[in-house]
Amino acid sequence: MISLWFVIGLPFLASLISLILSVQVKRRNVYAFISAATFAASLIAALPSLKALTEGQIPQGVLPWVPSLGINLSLRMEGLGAMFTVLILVIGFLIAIYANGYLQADDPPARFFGALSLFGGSMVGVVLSDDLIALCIFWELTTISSFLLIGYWFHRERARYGAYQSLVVTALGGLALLAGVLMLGYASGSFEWSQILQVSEKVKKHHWFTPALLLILLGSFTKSAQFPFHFWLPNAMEAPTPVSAYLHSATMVKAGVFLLAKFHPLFHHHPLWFPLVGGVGLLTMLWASYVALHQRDMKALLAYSTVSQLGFMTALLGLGTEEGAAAAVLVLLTHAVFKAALFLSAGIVEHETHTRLFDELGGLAKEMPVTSTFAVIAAAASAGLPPLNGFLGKEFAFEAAHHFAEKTHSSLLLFLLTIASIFTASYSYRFAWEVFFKRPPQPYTRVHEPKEFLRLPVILLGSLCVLMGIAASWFVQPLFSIGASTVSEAVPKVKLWHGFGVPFFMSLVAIFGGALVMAARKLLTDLHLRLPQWNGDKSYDLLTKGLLNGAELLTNTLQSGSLRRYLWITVAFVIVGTASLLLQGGWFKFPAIQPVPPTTIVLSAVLVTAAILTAVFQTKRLLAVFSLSIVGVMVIAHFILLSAPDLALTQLVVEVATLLLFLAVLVFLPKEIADREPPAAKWQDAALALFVGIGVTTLLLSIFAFPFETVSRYYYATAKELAGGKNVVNVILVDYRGYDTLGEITVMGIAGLGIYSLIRLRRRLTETKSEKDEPVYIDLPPEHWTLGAQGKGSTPLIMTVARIVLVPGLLVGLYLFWRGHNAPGGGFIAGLVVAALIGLQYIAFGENRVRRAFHVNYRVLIALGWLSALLTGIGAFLLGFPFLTSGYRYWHLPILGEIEIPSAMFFDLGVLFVVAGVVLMVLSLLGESARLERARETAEIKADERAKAR
Amino acid sequence: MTTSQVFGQWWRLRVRALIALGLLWCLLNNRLSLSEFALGVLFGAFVLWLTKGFRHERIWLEREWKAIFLLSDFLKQMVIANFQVARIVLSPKINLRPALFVLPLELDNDVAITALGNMITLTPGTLTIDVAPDRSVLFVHCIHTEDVDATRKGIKESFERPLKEVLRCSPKRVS
Amino acid sequence: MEWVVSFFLLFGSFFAFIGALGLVRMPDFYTRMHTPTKATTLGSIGILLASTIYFTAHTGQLNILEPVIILFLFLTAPIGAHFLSKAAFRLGVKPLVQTLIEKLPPDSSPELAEQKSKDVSN
Amino acid sequence: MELQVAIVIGTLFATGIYLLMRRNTFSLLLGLSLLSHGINLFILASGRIRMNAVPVLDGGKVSLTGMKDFVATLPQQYADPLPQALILTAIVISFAVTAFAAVLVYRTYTYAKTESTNLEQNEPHSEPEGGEGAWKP
Amino acid sequence: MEAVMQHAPILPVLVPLTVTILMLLFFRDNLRAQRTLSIASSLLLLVFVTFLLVKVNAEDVIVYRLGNWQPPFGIVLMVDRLSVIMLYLCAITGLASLLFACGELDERREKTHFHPLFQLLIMGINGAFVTGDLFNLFVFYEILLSASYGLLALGNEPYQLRATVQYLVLNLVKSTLFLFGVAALYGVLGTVNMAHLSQRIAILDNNAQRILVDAAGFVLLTVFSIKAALVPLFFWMPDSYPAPAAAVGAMFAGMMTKVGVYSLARVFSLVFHGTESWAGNWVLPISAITMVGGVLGAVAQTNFRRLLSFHITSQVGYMVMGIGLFTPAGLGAAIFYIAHHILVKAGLFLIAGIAEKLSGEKDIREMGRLIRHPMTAGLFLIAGWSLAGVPPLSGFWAKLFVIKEGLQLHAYYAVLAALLTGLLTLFSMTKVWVMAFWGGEAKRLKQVPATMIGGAVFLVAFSVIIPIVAEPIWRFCEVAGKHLTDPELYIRAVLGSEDIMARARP
Amino acid sequence: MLTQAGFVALTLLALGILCSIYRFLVGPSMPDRILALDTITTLVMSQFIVLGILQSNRHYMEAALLIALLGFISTTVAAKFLLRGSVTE
Ligand code: NA
Ligand code: NA
Repeated sequence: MISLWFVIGLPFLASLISLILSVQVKRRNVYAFISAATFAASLIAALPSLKALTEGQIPQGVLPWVPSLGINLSLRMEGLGAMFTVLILVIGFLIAIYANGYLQADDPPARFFGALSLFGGSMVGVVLSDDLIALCIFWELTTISSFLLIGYWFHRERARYGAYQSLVVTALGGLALLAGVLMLGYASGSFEWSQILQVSEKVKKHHWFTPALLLILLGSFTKSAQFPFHFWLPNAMEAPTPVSAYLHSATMVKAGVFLLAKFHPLFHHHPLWFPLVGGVGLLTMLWASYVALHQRDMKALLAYSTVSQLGFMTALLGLGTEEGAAAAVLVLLTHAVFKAALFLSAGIVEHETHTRLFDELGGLAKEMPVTSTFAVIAAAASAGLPPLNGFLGKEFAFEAAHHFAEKTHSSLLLFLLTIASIFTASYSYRFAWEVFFKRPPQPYTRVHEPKEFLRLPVILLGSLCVLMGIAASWFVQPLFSIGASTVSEAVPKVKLWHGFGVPFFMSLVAIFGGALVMAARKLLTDLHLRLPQWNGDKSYDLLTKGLLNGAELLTNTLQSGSLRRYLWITVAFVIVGTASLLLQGGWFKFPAIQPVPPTTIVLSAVLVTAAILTAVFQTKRLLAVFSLSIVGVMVIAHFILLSAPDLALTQLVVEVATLLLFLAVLVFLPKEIADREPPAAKWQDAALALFVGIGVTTLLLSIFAFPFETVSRYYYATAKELAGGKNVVNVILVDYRGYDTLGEITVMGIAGLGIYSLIRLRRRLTETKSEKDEPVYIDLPPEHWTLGAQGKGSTPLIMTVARIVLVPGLLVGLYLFWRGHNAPGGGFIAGLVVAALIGLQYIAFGENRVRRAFHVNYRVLIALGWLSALLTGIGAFLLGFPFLTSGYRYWHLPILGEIEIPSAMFFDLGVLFVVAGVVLMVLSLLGESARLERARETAEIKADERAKAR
Repeated sequence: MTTSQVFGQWWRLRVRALIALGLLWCLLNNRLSLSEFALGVLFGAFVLWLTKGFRHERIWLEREWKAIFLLSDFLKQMVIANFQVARIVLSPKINLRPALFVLPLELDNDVAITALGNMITLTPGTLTIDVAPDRSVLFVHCIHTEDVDATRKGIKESFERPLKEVLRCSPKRVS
Repeated sequence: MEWVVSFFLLFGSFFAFIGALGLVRMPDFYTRMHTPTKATTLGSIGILLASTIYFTAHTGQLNILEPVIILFLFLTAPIGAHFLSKAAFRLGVKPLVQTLIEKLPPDSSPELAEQKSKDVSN
Repeated sequence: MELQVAIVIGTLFATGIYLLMRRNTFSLLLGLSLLSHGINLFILASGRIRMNAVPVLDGGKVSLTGMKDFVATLPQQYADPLPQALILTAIVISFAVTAFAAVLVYRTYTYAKTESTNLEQNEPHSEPEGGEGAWKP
Repeated sequence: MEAVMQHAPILPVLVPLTVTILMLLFFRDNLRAQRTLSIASSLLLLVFVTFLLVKVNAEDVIVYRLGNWQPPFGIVLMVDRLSVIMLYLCAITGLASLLFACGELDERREKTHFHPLFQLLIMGINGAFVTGDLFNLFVFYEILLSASYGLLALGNEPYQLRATVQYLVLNLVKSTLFLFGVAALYGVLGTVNMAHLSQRIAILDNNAQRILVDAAGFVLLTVFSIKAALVPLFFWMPDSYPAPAAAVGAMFAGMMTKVGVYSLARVFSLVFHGTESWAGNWVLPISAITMVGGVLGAVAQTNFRRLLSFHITSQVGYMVMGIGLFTPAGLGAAIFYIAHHILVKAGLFLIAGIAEKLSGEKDIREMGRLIRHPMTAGLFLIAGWSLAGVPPLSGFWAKLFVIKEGLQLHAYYAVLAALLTGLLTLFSMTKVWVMAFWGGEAKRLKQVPATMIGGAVFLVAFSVIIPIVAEPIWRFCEVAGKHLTDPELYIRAVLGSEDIMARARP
Repeated sequence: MLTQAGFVALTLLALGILCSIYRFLVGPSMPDRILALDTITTLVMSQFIVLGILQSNRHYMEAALLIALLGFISTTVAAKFLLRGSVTE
């Protein structure tokens, strides 16, 4: 039915409009009007559906959402949902009107009414959804809007606390509900409630039936503030009172009850149903009504009373009988009306007197007679006095309980209900007495009847309390019939008078017993205060605090800031994982060892020694760097031994560049630091490192042991004829896997750009604290180490050789480049040779002089290198081939003869440019930095001297 | 400067350099052929153009035969030096009388000084440690000498004088 | 041919070894400087000659990359040594006690003189 | 050869990791270098150890031309060229990153005034007011 | 047009590189031109990726042979639905972050290679998404990492530099492990092409070699887990992401870990398909630990961006859970989750950037009543709650799909972890709201440029849009997931029917 | 003959490397150690060439060439570092 979409959509629309208007419009009336009008319009839109419902049809509508997973936005207006819809929209309408009077000038209206409408829509969504996933969605939305409304006055710390707490608790339930719903969905094959009900036998046999029940109960109990999750509701009273009345009394908190009622047909035969639902409900009812009596804050009293009434409804549903469920629906209906009236009148009281504490109130019957009248009526209804609607509901409920007791031959239930009702009556009396009749502690000034906006809803609801009682068949029966039809096949008639039976006796005991308790209230409260206090808040705080502390501990242990620990965990992870796989055994095989001249063993031994020396000397940095150089030389030797001349060449130039770089950086660092690490740590690390080393060695040996098949033969087979090169490694590099090389020079260039930024984004040096685990610097004689060292950094000999070597050296570089495709060499090596030779000029002449002699913008050089490589690759596009498709061609030139030029050469040229550009850029930048540093130091020294001279 | 002088200088400097680079290219490529040489000259020219900012003075060789004589003498000395070193190193007890002495220079250009310095380093028991910033003296270490003056004289006679004749240098280019 | 190559190989490696041995046996830094720079360089040259002869004979065509290497060695090996010993000298690495240290002529640079007097006073 | 190469690689890994775990930034550079040597040799070794088998096509070797009789094994005189090509890429990359790391270490020392690799928890991350003014002119 | 489009798979890599080259050649000091080029690049990428989308819908797997070499000898690009989604996300996140950066960065920082580095970061990320070669994946990892080093340190703040040191070292260790894994695989199988590796593993008959392959697989699993910042290997992230500019942080937060998740999905579904049941044995348990561990980390934080960083870890846990389930729907859910999370997390980082700019503070306790800037507040509510899985925002659906599949496969502990994490995420995000937006002292707020807001709005909008079009996106993701479970599809596309090496076997 | 000579040569060179390592370890001064490093480089280069002769393989020659051309840069840089405390300033 199309109108269903209006019912649910209009409040959302109102919310959206409020949000949009909030940019410009500030007037409260506008928003209140939008909100109230849409509630009204929504109610009107619901009328055709309600009519259809009474005619025996079930209005529904489906909007596919994720149909492939069976998730749809499907609405279905069943009886209970219809009753709730009316309740939500009617009370929502009244609340919107009331709030317009309630809010103050400096309360931003858009946020309030926007959230209120959002809630209205979501709540209607909850009660109308047939698709359980959609129900969960709306369910969470009610939580969210409740959060926003509780925190409406966010400048109050209690409001923030209450909002946060309510969100956490109800969201916990929401997630449980979702899980339960998912389980139901899988058990039944559908998320549509109407479908699930049809296969309920199948669902009941499914092994997820019980878990689903438990999860759904958790959802319901948290939402309806059932023990032990009740504690959030009193804290939610920080919300503006209309919100308390609407969400936290009349509607939202009843969503849990709604859920129990909705799922009642499926679950009520489950053996856990009565003990859990009935037990929790009764306990909540008893506990909360008792606690309500002792509250100092009138809203807290109302909050606990709500909790208690919710417990009542839950308990009734827990009976598992259709009659009980119907009673729950009736109690729900009546409670919504009188509790809303009570809240709204409490709101008026607070609005007028600016206090909520009983101690500071009293005698308001004189100051605001109209309000008081209706408030007292509502309180009387709450106490269960005939002929009001409270009495109506209670009688019905007691009757249902009585039947249940007869069936189970136990009157404990009746006894407990009576006790709870006594407390209920007594706190209702207390509310009326202390606020309206008791002598006020001090005379009021400027307290009077409120504006019409505020009063009207109270009058309406208060009157309704009476009307529902005395004219139940008019004011209750139609809606009740619709609502109860979901839980009960035959809907009973409601009537005020059930005769002098057990129920009436119970009511009587409650009404008079309540009066007695009220009289002895002071005594009871004293007694209560002497008992050990249990407080849900405290548990919640303890829990969250524990969570925070635990989380902090965990985080500080893991994310401790210690790189060493990070590495330990990472390495240990790898070791444990691989070891767990390798422990299966059978993987290790010792390979056949190829014989070698014993001299190569010397090379390996030197390498091992030098590597260990590097580790040992790490605090004596120069030594360590030189040890590292020895390692480098030996690695080069190994490359040669293992038939990899290209690698040897590359490593060689890289080695030179690395040494240059490390020393250039070491210029700025302490040359030696004290070794303050505890030896134990070092031994631990060494042990771990040894473990890693042994692991790598064994793994490698085992890999050696197996025969080897590889794709590489292809390269030998095709390098010459398809790629035009004889140096297979180079051909792979620039052709078969040229894309890797493009990536490699990109990395190179990026590093260059990054280094440029690191050096050129100079900052003012600021004094910062020294840290506790800072290495201690050994004071070496300054003339040895600091930038101010004595002596020229160059000699004519160096300069001359640097100059002389440059031209032939560059030719060698060109040679390595030119021949790279056919012999060891290539763009990278050539680039580094070029860089090393020009770097030599930097060393011999200094950065300043070279810059004047050699006008190259290194960043442009890098870009040109990239461009060259890129264009070589893109060139293939023109011929319709993929990126980097190469070609080669022989050119016949006069004198020069036949020259082979593969397109890959231009690619390699790009490599050369990038490499040379980056290395030279780094060297010149570091040189520039050193020069500036020295200038700074010199300036400082001079300034010092000048200061001393004065 | 006359045309012929300009041409002469161009000839002496550029063409010889290009020929040398062409030859170097042939050596590198292990192939003595005209096409290889031509390619070398081409690349050499490119390199020369690239590095033009780095050249400060122009040097050339004169009396090439004398240069060759100097070279062979140097090689001979070098081999002898090494046998001496070997003897010292292998002798059961090393008993040395090293010296640090000053060698006044008569050379006028850095290339020659460098050549001398390198030769000193590579030959009998001597090692160039430093050059005075004003290029007036070399500071030399000698591994074993009884008579410093004789050593000094030996160096000057056998290396410095021929070098002075062989290596020529133009005044610094004004840039 | 084999004999010639073998000779040069042995010749070269012998001197290369002598150079390194000197590194162990010589008494002070400056005397230690001598052996690797001279002997090891000569050793390399010997081995390079062995190589050029071997390959020329073996492949039947001229193999002449080695002279280029020798040329570069002549140019660069002493420079490293020179600069290193200069650094050592400036850093105040002390020579052997019996080293004869000559006085500088008066007209040499003050910098050097100052440095020298410091060294002598040690 | 296999055993000694494996031991060399193991040592390089071990010393590299040991150095990375030191507490000062410069040691990181050393460790990274050793580790990259180790991994490069490991890649090379993964293509098996072949001596005197330079992957350059020249007259001396049996021709492997043609795809018709393609087999997945390499004769003893051919070293596997693919790992070599991969290592070349890896060397360049690690050189680039090491260069960046080196300059970073220097900058960390000059600007953060520290050589410690540890990072205190919850230390102030705030930058000085008005970003632009904090720069050196 | 057709001529260009046949090269569409490589264009996401080439466009950023070209733009960078142009910047460096011609516009080194022209910030306006750099910005224009950057944004043009992002838009162009969106266009090209759309072409790829059309193509991939028709062909399922697009194979592009670089250099026209026959696989497995050359490098191939391999684009499937998953790749296309990732490329889209990268382009979108990149665009938003760029817009944001134009407002956020001071001019000097922006001029000193922000734009080139950012483009190259995008290039690296895109390259990782399209490659079909394991070693090439390593190379593109390095590209994106080195760009990230540069961006992380850009500005030379002391804290930035120190964070970069740790970030760099941990990433280099990861790179080493990556190479180790690749080399070990090569040592056993003799190839680095992913499809070919898969094929070779399938015919591996020697048990010992199989164990070695498993070990190599575990090393790679570690690598991708580090990249994806899974617990207990996430150390590099929480301290580094708060360090750079928020725009950079957003790009990192959105894309970087997701590269790890992508690689995990790609490499393990394709290469290690036939080995050890890695998904159930390793990935699923790790995902559960990651979800809970990450969110516990977040709960303890008060630094806005650090808090968000911990959430990345925990959120990645959900994606990895989807991968660990390893069914079409599970993988589809993981992919859907990735899409949602990249956009929302990048958006949150941008919002954090705005909050920092507004208040001048980094700690949520100090920010003080940011609700006074309603736009930011609204954005945060949507994005933060979307992250927490509040319906009907995108995060709800993402979580729903993952949990649904987990439940169906009886992965109870993972489902429990997922639910618990959802709650704690809500707890934590709401804490931010309560402390930064509601609580604190109301100090004067500073101005925020419109481009910053614009960037954030652009990303946060997806939290609302995705739910509306959840069905088509889900179907696309599910197909993508289905393909991932079918390695034959890729092997056929890349190598054709015949295995050249199998032919050579005796 | 050649094989034996090559073997002897390799052995001598290896012994030379060991001698240099000794010096590197013992020092005492930093220049001593740099000298040892320089010597090792040269000896390793010689080993390449010997190996090339033994294998009839000229592909190692480029490596030797580069060591001759660039090897001294390392020594020079190290020395300049000691001397001046800088490298490319
Ligand atoms: Na992320
Ligand atoms: Na990341």
